[in-house]
Amino acid sequence: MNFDHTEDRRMLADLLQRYVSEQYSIEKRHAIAKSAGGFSREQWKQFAELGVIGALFDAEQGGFGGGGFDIAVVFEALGRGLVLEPFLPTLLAGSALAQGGERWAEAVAALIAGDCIATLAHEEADSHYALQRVATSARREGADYVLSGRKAVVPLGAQAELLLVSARTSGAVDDAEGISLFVIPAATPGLRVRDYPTIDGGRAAEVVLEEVRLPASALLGPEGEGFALLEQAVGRGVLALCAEAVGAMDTAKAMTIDYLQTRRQFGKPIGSFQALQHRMADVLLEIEQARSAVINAAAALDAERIVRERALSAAKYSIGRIGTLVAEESIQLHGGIGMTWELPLPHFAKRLVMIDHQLGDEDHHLARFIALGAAQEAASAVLQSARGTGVPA
Amino acid sequence: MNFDHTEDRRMLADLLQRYVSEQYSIEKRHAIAKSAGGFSREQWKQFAELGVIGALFDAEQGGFGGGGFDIAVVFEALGRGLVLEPFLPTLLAGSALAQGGERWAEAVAALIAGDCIATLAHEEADSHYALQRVATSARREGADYVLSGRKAVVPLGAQAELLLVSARTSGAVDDAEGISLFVIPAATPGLRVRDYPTIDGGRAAEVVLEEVRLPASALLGPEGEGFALLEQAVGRGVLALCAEAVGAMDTAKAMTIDYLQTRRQFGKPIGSFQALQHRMADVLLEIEQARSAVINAAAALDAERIVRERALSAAKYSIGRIGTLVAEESIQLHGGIGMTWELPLPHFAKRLVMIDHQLGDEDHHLARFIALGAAQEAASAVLQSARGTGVPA
Amino acid sequence: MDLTFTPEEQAFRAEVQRFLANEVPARLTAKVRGGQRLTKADLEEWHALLNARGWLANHWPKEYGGPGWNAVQKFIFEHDCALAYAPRTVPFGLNMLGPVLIKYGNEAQKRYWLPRILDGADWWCQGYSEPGAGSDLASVKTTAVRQGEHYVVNGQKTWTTLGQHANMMFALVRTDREAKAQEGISFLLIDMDSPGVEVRPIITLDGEHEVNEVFLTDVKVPVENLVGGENKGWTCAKYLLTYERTNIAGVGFSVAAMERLKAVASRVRKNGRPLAQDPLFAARMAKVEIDLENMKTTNLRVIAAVAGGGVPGAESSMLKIRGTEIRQELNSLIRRAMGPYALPFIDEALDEGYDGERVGPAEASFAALQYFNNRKLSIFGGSNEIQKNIISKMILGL
Amino acid sequence: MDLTFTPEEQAFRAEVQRFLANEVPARLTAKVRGGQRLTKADLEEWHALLNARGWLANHWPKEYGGPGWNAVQKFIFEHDCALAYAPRTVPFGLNMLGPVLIKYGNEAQKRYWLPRILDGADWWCQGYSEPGAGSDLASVKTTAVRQGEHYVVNGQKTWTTLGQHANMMFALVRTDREAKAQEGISFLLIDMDSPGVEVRPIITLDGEHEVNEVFLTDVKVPVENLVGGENKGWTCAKYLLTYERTNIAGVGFSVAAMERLKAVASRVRKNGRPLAQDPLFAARMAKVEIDLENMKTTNLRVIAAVAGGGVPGAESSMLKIRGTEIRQELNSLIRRAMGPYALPFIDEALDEGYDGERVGPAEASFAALQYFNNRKLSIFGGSNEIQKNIISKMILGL
Repeated sequence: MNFDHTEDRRMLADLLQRYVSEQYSIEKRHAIAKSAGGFSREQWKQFAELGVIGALFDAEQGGFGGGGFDIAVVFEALGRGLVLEPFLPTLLAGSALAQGGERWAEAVAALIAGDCIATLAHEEADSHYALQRVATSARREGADYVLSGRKAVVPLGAQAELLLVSARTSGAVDDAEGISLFVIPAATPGLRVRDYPTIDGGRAAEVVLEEVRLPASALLGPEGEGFALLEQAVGRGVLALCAEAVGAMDTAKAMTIDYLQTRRQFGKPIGSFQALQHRMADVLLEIEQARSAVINAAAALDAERIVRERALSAAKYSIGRIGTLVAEESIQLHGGIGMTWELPLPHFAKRLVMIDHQLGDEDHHLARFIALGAAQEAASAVLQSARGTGVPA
Repeated sequence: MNFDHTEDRRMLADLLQRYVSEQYSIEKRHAIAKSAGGFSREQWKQFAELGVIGALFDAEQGGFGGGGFDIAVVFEALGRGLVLEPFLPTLLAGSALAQGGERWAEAVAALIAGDCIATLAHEEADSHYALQRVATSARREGADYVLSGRKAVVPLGAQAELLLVSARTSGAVDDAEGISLFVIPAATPGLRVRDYPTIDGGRAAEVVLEEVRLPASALLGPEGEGFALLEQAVGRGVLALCAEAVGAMDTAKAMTIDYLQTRRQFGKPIGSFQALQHRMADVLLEIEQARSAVINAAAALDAERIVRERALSAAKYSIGRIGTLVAEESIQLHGGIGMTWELPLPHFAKRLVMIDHQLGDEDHHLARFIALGAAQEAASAVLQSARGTGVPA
Repeated sequence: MDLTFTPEEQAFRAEVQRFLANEVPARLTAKVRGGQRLTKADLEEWHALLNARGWLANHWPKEYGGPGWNAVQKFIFEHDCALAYAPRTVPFGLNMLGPVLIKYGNEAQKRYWLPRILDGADWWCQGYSEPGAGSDLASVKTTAVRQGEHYVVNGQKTWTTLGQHANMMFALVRTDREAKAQEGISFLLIDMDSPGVEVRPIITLDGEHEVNEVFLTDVKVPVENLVGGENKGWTCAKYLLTYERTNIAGVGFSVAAMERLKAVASRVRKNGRPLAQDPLFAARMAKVEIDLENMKTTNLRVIAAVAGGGVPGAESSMLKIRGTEIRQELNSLIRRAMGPYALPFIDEALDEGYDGERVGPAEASFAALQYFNNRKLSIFGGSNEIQKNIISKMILGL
Repeated sequence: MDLTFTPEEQAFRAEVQRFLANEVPARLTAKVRGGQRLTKADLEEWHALLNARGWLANHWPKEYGGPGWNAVQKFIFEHDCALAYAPRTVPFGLNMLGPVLIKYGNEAQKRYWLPRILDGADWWCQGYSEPGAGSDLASVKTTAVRQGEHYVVNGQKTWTTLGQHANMMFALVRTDREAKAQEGISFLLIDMDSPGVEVRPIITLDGEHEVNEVFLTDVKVPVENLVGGENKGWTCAKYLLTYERTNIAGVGFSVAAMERLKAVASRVRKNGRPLAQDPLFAARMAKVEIDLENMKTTNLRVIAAVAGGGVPGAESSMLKIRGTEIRQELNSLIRRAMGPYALPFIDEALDEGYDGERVGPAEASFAALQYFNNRKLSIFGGSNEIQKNIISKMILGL
């Protein structure tokens, strides 16, 4: 057992943390959020040069990382500064593309170099986080595919040059089988995008596909077998969001402790009031549990499917619950001032709460953890009975 | 709207509260609990003479009360002193008997006079609170019924002279239809009873029915239609338990406040520590919510079925949650001393937690509240669409 | 004990509901329902409507223009207004200054200011909080020095809700710097158009401008604008704070939000079924519904006790705490029900007449916003922590 | 970062598991599994078994008879013992007095007492708490006055766990009445067979006799039984309290309880299906399972930090709080799973050899009992409130 990061990873984490804290002030973040695209291409290019994008991909894919703990340390550092640049969509789309074989190597290289923005357009209005629910259809017409449907709240859907879109080539709307993934350049006819800001300072879009005609080469992976690829990519995204949340929690925690120490009321620092102390102690304790949840998820990223997905759902559930707690308690412990735009704190709080609305919330992942557990038990019961060993009562 | 009790009811409540506080000390209670039968016949007779049993039945049934608020004030007063005498079994069995018509009037009169103990033997090992789950069977043989099965954790099952037993005359094990109620004297051949103490100081029994042969006259109400009677009787029992819990909470609260005021640590009363103050404030607030839940349930006792049962389930859920909270917090706020037998407090705590294990726990009643709500909405949707008025979106 | 309304109470309720159904412009209820911003004109329109009916100052005695309602009537009115998505009234003149003037104002003050609250001639704002004071109201630093027939006021007020619309402010000022804490404070009425008054917006975390800072520099206030006597302002302040508010639990708002939540959860789908049928979400909904059902009765019990001559003390703190917790939980659940659609934030959609493309369910435009905005409920108006201090003080006596 | 065990750690674990599978009498594990009472003889048997293997004092350095395990090994051992339903060890001699003697005892004391802890010659109990002191340990009132070669001890100790079995007690006594609080305290070893020692049982809320009061009246204690010097006892006391305990989170017990809970919930049925499939119960189970999975790693992180030279401070308070909360929640859920069968309380069923009729599921005989008994977890050993004070002190620096 070993809880230390490798030397390389620690250096990357330190570098990125220092960079974010020195170069990515909250004022800069506000300015970037208000800019036309909602993120800075220039900034993105700098992150690429620092090697931060490459850290999300392994050597075979043209990066120099790509492990669970690489994703974790990068996103934790980004979370500390509420970085707006498209790390999440790049990870989501890039992870899938990188699994697609040689044909997509160039596209992945462009992502890593910061020259191209890609995103994943998967969720739909009625899916409410259910990964296998895809109503968007892709029908074969000769050598082409024709896609129709609507994708909801696609991160940077209007800014991305490449959209990775899930569509159904067969099966019922809720089947895991029959989902295919397509790579669509933003300029493709029939693609309509409605861009809007998000409440946590980001950008997303509704993406409408009106008879979008694509060559067969747009298909990523085998037809109808996109779900596994999707699940793996989304799993990496889940880990990333969880780690980002822990970074944001750490910042919110530091700000709140600082406030409790310096703010005086009734003649004393408010941090001397025992009721507030005990609540802060709870917050600290929960953040450590959240940190452990991320470690568990990162460690399980290469494990067999059920173990991996259970750890991911456990983490996202933990982060959803604890992130909301940290957001609400740190605003409350700040009092009125915690409600003001001017303070950095509430922007961390908003991001923490909104992370629960990305890639599945607390309830979704708790239910999923239960379902995966039942599947696991059923499987091990079969195994045990085959081996002739019973579970002791 | 009026939140005052009638003069009669207030007098009864005052009388009983005074009686319990003066005549039913914790020492006396321990002695009664340790006695052979687990309650005092003499004491029971005194309660009868005070009119407390009669207050649970209406004039037509030979009592002089019987309303929701009568049950509530009586049981709240009993809860303040953890009274062990068989009010709950009497209410459960008596309510059903009293609905059975003239034929059972004499039995009900004997209950009210304190001359006879009756109980309800309904739950079974696998029912886990589900009211309609009855595996015990009653088959017709000529003019007789022959009952076979097992009943679980029957309050005072070994002490009662009359057992009201639910058994299935038709239908599947989970059907509400096909349940019949039988009145069985304790001495009936084939009835085997295993008596034991309960952790909160009471007594209960496993009741085994081995080919118990009964005349048709033992049937209470029409064959196969016992569920409605059962539900109504259990509903009254639920209200009673909820009110008892509020009484016990009030006592636990008073003891804990007293302890916080008098116990000193680090040179100050521990009630001056803000973290404990805030937790006590939460407890107080929850107890007021519990009290309101009981009022809501008492007020709904004569309402139409769904409204009534929803209010009852809402109350039992509230009491389950809050009773456990009050029990755990009052022990914790007392510290080590709260763990000792010698103190009255933990006995209130034990009773509060165990009330959640009688007639359906927190989870059971929350699920039931949801299911009843869905049924209510479905019904009102039908009604609304029949009237041509839609619910606004 | 009887939880149902008497025939008189039912008749009253029917009258209120008729008024709400027939006389409130659909334009206004649509804005409230849609979570859109209410303008100053909207709020003035609503005040005028209520005033025409004699229902505006429903807490005031009849002789000053109140309708003479009892506690139950006030509860019914506020409850049904919320359910009908009527706008809120602006409380600063009606519920705060009004009662203080009625109790502590002199005849001239009552005669001049009270009618102007009713007819909307004045828009009042509150000058209580100061930067760095928070819940410690008695630490007033703004000074008022008497110079002839005027006080000269210097200092800074903050969290001044809707101060951008106000032409008048009631303020706590320090008139005796030697006196300790609560002594030496006076209650002054300040004309916001006086030279030296500057209002600066505070933008809240949701990007909205609802509260303000007010800077007071050598502001001259006529001595006749002093209420309750020099250095006696703390009496007015306390009265204002503890002034019985039937609506402190916000039960009406919660009942409306609960209805909204149920409607949303039946409409939004997860795994092909309404979200209301998802076991975890259903449990969350049922828990808050039960808590609210209990709170309705707790609230009514407190009202009944007050009507019967009791004084709400710690009880009103309980109502404040649990009432705001319930409202916040309901906001949370509506936000949760949006799924990914909690994210979009389309500012223009919050203004009247927006005809752009809607994104997500109808509530998506405001669900997250209201959730964040209503974090204030447990902070403002005496934070829930302060309320717990009050409860323990009154019960533990420590 | 790597959460898996190294090959060496795996080999060690296999060795531990072999020992547990082959050498622990089934009689003992059956009692632990069945929630039955362990007698003094049972506990002595278990100690002797471990001692024979050299694993009894697993926190002690090798030179004093410890096995020389690192933190991970100790964790593995305690974890797998719990999972195997092995009995607990009695901590007073092993985990409390032992480390104090090793650090502060003189050579003669170490040579005499340490082997007697290992071979079971002495059964130690703790003389820390006093009536009315609770978590305020420094307010020791028991006095020890030097008279020639003895101290004469007078006073009262309480919460003395398993004191009824003990022949020796280590106690905090006040040797200087003039000195303030923590000064003037000494650490004494008292022979329980001395005249003037009286042990009276405290019966706990579950009717069990586990703790005691100990009355000390003119008890003569030889001066060589003083550890760490006169008036230096607080140093020993603090060391004992903060002594690194890998097992403060009780993760092993929780893992065993979680397995137990899953087994129960698959066996007990509600509405004809296993309770584990009831959505509300499943959610409760999953929540605590996830919390426990996180706690496992939090615990290991703290252990790793200590092994790497760090000092557990506020972290061990976090482990105590959340660890006990998780254990209590698991106890709650096993109790809940019993349904009405949580009520029966058949005292005889808790003794070895009971062959009466069982009532309800196998766990019914102890589920409620353990739930109530384990309310102590958040009270004893420094209440969770005291732990929160420590966390806030160390983090907020206030």
